[in-house]
Amino acid sequence: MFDNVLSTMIFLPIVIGLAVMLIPFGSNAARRIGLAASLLVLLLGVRAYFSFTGSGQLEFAETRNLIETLGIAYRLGVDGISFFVLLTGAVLIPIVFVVVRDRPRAFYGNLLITAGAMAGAIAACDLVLFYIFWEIMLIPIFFMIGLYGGPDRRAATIKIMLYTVSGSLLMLASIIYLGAAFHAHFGVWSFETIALTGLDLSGRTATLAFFGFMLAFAIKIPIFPLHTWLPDAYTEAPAAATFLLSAIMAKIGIYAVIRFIMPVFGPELVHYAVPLAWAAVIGLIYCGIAAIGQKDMKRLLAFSSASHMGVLALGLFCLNIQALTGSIFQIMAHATSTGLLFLLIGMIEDRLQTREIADLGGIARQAPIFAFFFAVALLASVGLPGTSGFIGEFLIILGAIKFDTTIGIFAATTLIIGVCYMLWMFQRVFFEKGNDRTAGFTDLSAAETLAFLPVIVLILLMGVFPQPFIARIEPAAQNHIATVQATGRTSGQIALDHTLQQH
Amino acid sequence: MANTTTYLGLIPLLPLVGAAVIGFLHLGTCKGERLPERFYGLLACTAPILTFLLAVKVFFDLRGLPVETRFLSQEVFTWFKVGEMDIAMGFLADPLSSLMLLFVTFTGSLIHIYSIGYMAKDESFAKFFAYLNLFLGSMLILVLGNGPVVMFVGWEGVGLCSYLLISYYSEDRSNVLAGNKAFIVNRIGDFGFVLGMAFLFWAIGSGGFDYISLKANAHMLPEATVILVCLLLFLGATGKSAQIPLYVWLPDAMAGPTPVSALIHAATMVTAGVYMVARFSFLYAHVAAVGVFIAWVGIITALVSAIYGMYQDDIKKVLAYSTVSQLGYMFAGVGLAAYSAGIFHVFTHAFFKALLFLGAGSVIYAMHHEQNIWKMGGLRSKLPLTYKTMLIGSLALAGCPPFSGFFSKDEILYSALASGHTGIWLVGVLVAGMTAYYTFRMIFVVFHGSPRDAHAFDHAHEPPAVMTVPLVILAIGALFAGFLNLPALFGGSQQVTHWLAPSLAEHAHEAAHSTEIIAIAASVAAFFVGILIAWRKFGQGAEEPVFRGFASFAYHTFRVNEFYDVILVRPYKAIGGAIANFIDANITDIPAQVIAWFYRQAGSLFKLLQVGYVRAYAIYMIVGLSVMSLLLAQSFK
Amino acid sequence: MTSDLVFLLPLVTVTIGAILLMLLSAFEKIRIEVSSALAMGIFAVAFLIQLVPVGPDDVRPFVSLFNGILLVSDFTRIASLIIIACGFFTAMSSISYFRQNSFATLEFFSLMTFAVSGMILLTMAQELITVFIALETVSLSIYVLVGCNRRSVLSTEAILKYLILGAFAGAFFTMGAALVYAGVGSTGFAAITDAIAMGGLLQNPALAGGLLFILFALFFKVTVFPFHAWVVDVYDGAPIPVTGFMATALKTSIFAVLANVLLLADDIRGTWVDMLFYLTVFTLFAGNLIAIGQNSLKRMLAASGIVHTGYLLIALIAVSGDSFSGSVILYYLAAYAASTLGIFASLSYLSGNDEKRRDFDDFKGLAKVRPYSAAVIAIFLLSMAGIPPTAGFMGKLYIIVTAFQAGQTALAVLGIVSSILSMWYYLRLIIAMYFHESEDAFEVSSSRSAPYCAFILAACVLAMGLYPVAI
Amino acid sequence: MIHDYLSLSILLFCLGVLGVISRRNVFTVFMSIELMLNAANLAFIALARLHESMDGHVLALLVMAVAAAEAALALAVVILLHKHTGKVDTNVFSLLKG
Repeated sequence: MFDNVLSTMIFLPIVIGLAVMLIPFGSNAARRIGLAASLLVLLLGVRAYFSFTGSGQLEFAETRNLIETLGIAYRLGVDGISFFVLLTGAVLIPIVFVVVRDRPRAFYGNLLITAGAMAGAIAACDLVLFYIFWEIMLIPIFFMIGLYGGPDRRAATIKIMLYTVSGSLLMLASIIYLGAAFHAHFGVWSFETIALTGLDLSGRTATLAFFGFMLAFAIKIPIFPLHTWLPDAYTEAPAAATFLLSAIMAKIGIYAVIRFIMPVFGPELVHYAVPLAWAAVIGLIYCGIAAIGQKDMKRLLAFSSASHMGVLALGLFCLNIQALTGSIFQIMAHATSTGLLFLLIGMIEDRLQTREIADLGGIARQAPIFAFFFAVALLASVGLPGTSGFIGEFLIILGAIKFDTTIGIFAATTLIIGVCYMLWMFQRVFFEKGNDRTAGFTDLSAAETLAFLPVIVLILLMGVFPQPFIARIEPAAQNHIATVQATGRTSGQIALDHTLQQH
Repeated sequence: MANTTTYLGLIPLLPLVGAAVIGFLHLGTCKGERLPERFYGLLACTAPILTFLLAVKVFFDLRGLPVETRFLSQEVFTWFKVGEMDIAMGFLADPLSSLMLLFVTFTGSLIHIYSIGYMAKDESFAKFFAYLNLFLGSMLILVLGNGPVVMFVGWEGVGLCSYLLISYYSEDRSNVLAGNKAFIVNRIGDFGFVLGMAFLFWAIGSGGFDYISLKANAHMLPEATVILVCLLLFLGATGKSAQIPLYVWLPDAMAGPTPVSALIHAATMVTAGVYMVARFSFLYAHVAAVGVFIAWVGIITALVSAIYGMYQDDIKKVLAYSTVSQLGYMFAGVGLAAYSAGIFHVFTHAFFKALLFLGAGSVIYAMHHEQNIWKMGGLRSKLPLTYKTMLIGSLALAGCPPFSGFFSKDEILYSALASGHTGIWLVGVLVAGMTAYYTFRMIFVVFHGSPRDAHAFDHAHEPPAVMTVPLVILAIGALFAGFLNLPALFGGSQQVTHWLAPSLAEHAHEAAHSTEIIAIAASVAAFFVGILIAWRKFGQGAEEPVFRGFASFAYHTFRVNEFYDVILVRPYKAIGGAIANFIDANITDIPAQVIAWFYRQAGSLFKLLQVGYVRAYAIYMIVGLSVMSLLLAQSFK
Repeated sequence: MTSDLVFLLPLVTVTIGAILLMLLSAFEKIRIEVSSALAMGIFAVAFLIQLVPVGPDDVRPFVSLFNGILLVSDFTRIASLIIIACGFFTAMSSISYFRQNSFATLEFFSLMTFAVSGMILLTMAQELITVFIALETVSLSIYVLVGCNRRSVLSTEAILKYLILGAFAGAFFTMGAALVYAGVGSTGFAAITDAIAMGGLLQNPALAGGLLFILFALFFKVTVFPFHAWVVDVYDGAPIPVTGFMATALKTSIFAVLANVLLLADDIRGTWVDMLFYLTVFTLFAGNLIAIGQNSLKRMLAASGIVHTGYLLIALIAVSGDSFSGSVILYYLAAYAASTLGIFASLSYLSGNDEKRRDFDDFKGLAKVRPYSAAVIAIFLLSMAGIPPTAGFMGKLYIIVTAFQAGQTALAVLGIVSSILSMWYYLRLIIAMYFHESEDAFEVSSSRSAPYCAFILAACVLAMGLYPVAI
Repeated sequence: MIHDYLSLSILLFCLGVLGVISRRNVFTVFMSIELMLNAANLAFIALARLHESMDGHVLALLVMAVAAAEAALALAVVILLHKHTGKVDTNVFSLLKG
């Protein structure tokens, strides 16, 4: 089992998820099976953590040919960046199965399949394989929104599907273009990520291919003005799906930019970094301001999440080590804090049947532990020092200042914008006087407290002792920066030779 | 290295652990039987007292070191290290921070003790102390941090605690709003702080981003960068230390429990801005113009808030504006490069302002949470001890020789005069008179005359010893703290200034004794004029005045809050609402909607072409074939 | 000689079976179920025989007898396999269909078998008049199948339209053959290749014009824009199993012919590559634009069939004579056939008595009542939309790869764009099935054959998507 | 000589095409299609003469056979149409559209 740890982490949830959907378990049994499966994945992840050397090379690699004529292979492997994104997912997903109760079994099945597909997208080292997982992870989300979502769920599903599929199909075109370019240069087909970095691309088609990738990731992240699917989808989706969307899927977008665009499209990225950074900054301000106008907690958080994703995206485009490390660190930090917030809001909705801020109040008095957890996640999301949110945000702002002073100054407004709506929401929901509705709010049970506690600890731990994480991220980030800045596209040469030898 | 220690990190750690333990116990027991208050009280006071002892140890350890290398440091662990950025979680104790350390832990301990009495029977007694401990921990990180980033941790931490404690009585919306305001306004300042740090880092941070390295490398900075960094950092200071234009949160912060006002919003946290400017004196000293700007901002803040203070009717508001006003003095001092004078005022202010707030707390406690001074009166007989201690505090605040406030304030005014900034000095003297006026207006209305609310007066009684003992101790401090920095004129040797000298880049303003005598005489005269007017108007009891014209305008603090509301808050919310409800769905989404619309329209067009007549289909085919044939014919040419 | 016989045996089996079925039905000795079982048996046997591999070289069976008008290769073999499988699954699903639609005649299966035999012949034909005969065999059978519900005016209208336009196109084909004969002096493919090799296509206007007419007729059959207009109406009027059969088997056989014709000489493709480019683009977009406005499922599927034709045209343009590209077409055809047949099989039983459930709205809430049926339909739709891990994705991937390889970047990108547009209407059905409450009890016939058929095909779709090594 | 035959053939073919696209009566339409097929047959016969081979004759015969089968089906359809509506106008049959 451990020999193919990545495959197991991917396919165990998928297979169990399918089984849960097909075999008529009871709802509770399905939930427990899901919990067991996700815990098993977490266990494998932790086990892998201890054998992970952080050498900068791909570890736990697996290779199996799928279509030899096209060089498409089942290739998995993780390096410092992807491994931590993978672990973030593994840590967070079990919580969902503790917290989200009394849903049909198909719900838990969908959750598991998404979890597996996300792991696949993170671990894939072959572009076609990546694309396959990238699409598969959307399908269960689509069904979860449509089946278990809010009143306007149908419009939301259409919007999220059309937006993301448009992006990803254009990415497919770009992927195949890369494969064809490789074939044109070297006479063999390959979609292996590392091999493709050896390509010497130039000209208009390369730019188009770059935008093909960028569009897909920008929609998923999302970067302004491609975010318009997000508020509806996040709001209408059930809490668990919103959690997956915000905590993991959006992060895969960020991760994918680092993994696929930086090594292959360095010159294009350098060339378009300024407009892209501006888009990210505008998004961060725009969505942040929009959040204050929301009446629905979840929608507010959706805009907040979009705003924060602007910060993360900005970190990518600044193209310096501080900002990039900040972005990667923030992938984990934001996943934990925002994911937690969405889950907690989901619990409020489950217990009180409302998300309207105006209908709520005084929850802190009813449920101090709940409020404490919420507050910690909230403070992390506004980037308070001592929580995980600060390190990433600070590094990104720092990097942005170096990249472009004006952009950096605008980016720093996130410090102010974030607290405005968050405090406003916290005040209305947790403080002030309660009403008849909130009087019945019960605090977290022991099991729920236990489920959330590790994440709370993680948030604080990452704020106080970030160096163990950063030490593993930084070399990989440094490599990427070096690749981009060299723009000679030479770093992939060794891997390329390796691939050519295989053929 | 002789300067490294292993116990420095303990100082902030102890209160933080205390906060965690109390918080954990509180959350663990909030559903069932609570633990007794006495237990929490003892637990909460342990950490501050221990830190005070450690602070004393730090002081004596420092004294044992030679002046040139008079600092202690400890790098606990590497916090984060990215590229050329290497930030250690490290602490630095030098004369400046040790002075801060002493009075922060001292007043902090006293206020913890006082709170046991004040907060008795509060339903979240433990939560309060958890916050208080957390605050102390953050404040100590702020003071001891060995570089700006570590300082920023404390800086934001104290902001958080301030928010939590202002919103402490969270059922009342206005309290929470006051908390929000404090946090958000502070964040505006932090925006400046972060940017200042970023610019500073990219200029010289690669050589190490702690104070010692920065100080060593500061000479490499171009002047434009220094000015930029200094202004941005000062923006941070105006937020934290409630200076124009960001002072608006501090009066509202009085919504918190009174010990909080004493600890956070008078004695410690709000002085962080002054401390920070002093900490960065190696930068500020290079740009005198920025310093003068800061001094003017400070002195105008002092003036404006003194005007507000003269018309307030809430006892805590009077003290709050006096705090803003005194902070203005401090900035005037540090702005004019009289860093030690500014810091000395911070030091003395901590005693007398904490004393005044705790005294006010006793009054409020005795009056069953009545804060309007026009409902009080004649309390002198009911609360003799409180009266005496508050009188001492007021004299110190008003600058009556030989109380502590006199020496420290006088030193600032003297620096202004000596450095040739006569304008600042004149305003300062004016404010000194006004301070005496509003302080004694409060004293006279509250303690003298006859009771205005007989019922409340009858039930008023002196609070328990746990509250009065700290008052007495602070009163002693307020009385004698000034002598620590007795100027040569009075036969002293300016011990504090000398103590601080290694930490600060101070220009001594040397001037003749005559100048000093003029300054002192003016201050004393201002004091007496102020107190005389107050006595004339309020000494024998007075009725609540009705404000008209300028007085009303000043009572409403020049309507600055309303102004900010109209030009900032409302537009911001309106834009937010517009984006959320209209722009995002109808404007930003336009490209997608246009594509969708176009697609549907084209779809209906093609639907129209499917007419259903078989002849039409045959015609399509023939047309298509004709085009194909034409294309073929083309290729023959 | 024996091996030649083996290659022709599937054709012979199916033809003999067709005649047998016709005789049996003429005497009305058997029931519908038996008739369909017989047809399935015939197809199964033919399929198994067809599995015998051809070997590396192409074979012209009985050269002396047929004068080389037939050619068997791996390409024709796999095309025939797809066609026979289509016949098999159509026969299987029509049992359920006829339980709910009482116009079944015994000739139905006989005619279908005849159509399949004509299609097999089409794939192998290397001579224009043979193509014509095979084409007419197929067409005549299908005309009757389309109109076999004689009580329905819609069905009759469908056969009228199809017949008029089909015969019209057929006349062009004949005239095209005549022109080729004029230019070359023979109608054999080999002669055409030789003629082009001698002086190029443009040196021989009669040949060029003739081929143009022939392409026109074939384009009509596979619904290339602007010859596509009939398909929506005819599919709509035809019985559901017939629609499925037409959409898959017929398209497969015609594309086999098209590939054969276009591969005769590089010059043919070279001359018309621009024209083909525009036809492809218009076909892709016209299909999507017609599909978006439809409310009826059958009409939507017909229109989406136009889009798939567009994809196959991309592959045809990119065909460069090597075997790889031929397999791309076949893989796509197989993937498309599996999903389309699957969805029509599902509709065969879900549409209820007299095809009363026709529109998107009629299928609202299907997932709540019949979760498994809805799930397989969703799989088919995702496959048609080209979402992994289905066969449709791999098919599209191959086609786009081929297009890039052939330097047809624009076509590849436009194909992708069209794929995005097609999500619109595929999603609409999924949303109707899953995200609405059911208003219908979805009572269906007791026959299980169509549901089984749908499940088998769904399994095929997933298997082809997950193990695309078959190529 | 051959040109005349071929011209006639093409003329007939075009007449057929015009008939299909201009006439509404189903009979006329089918007759026009027969005309097109026969135009092709004429071309085959003439070309057989030109190439001096029998292929063209064979082809024409095959086409005639197919045309006959098609005509038979067409007549059946016409009868069916008439049964449904009593009309043989193609425009009547446009229920399937859009």
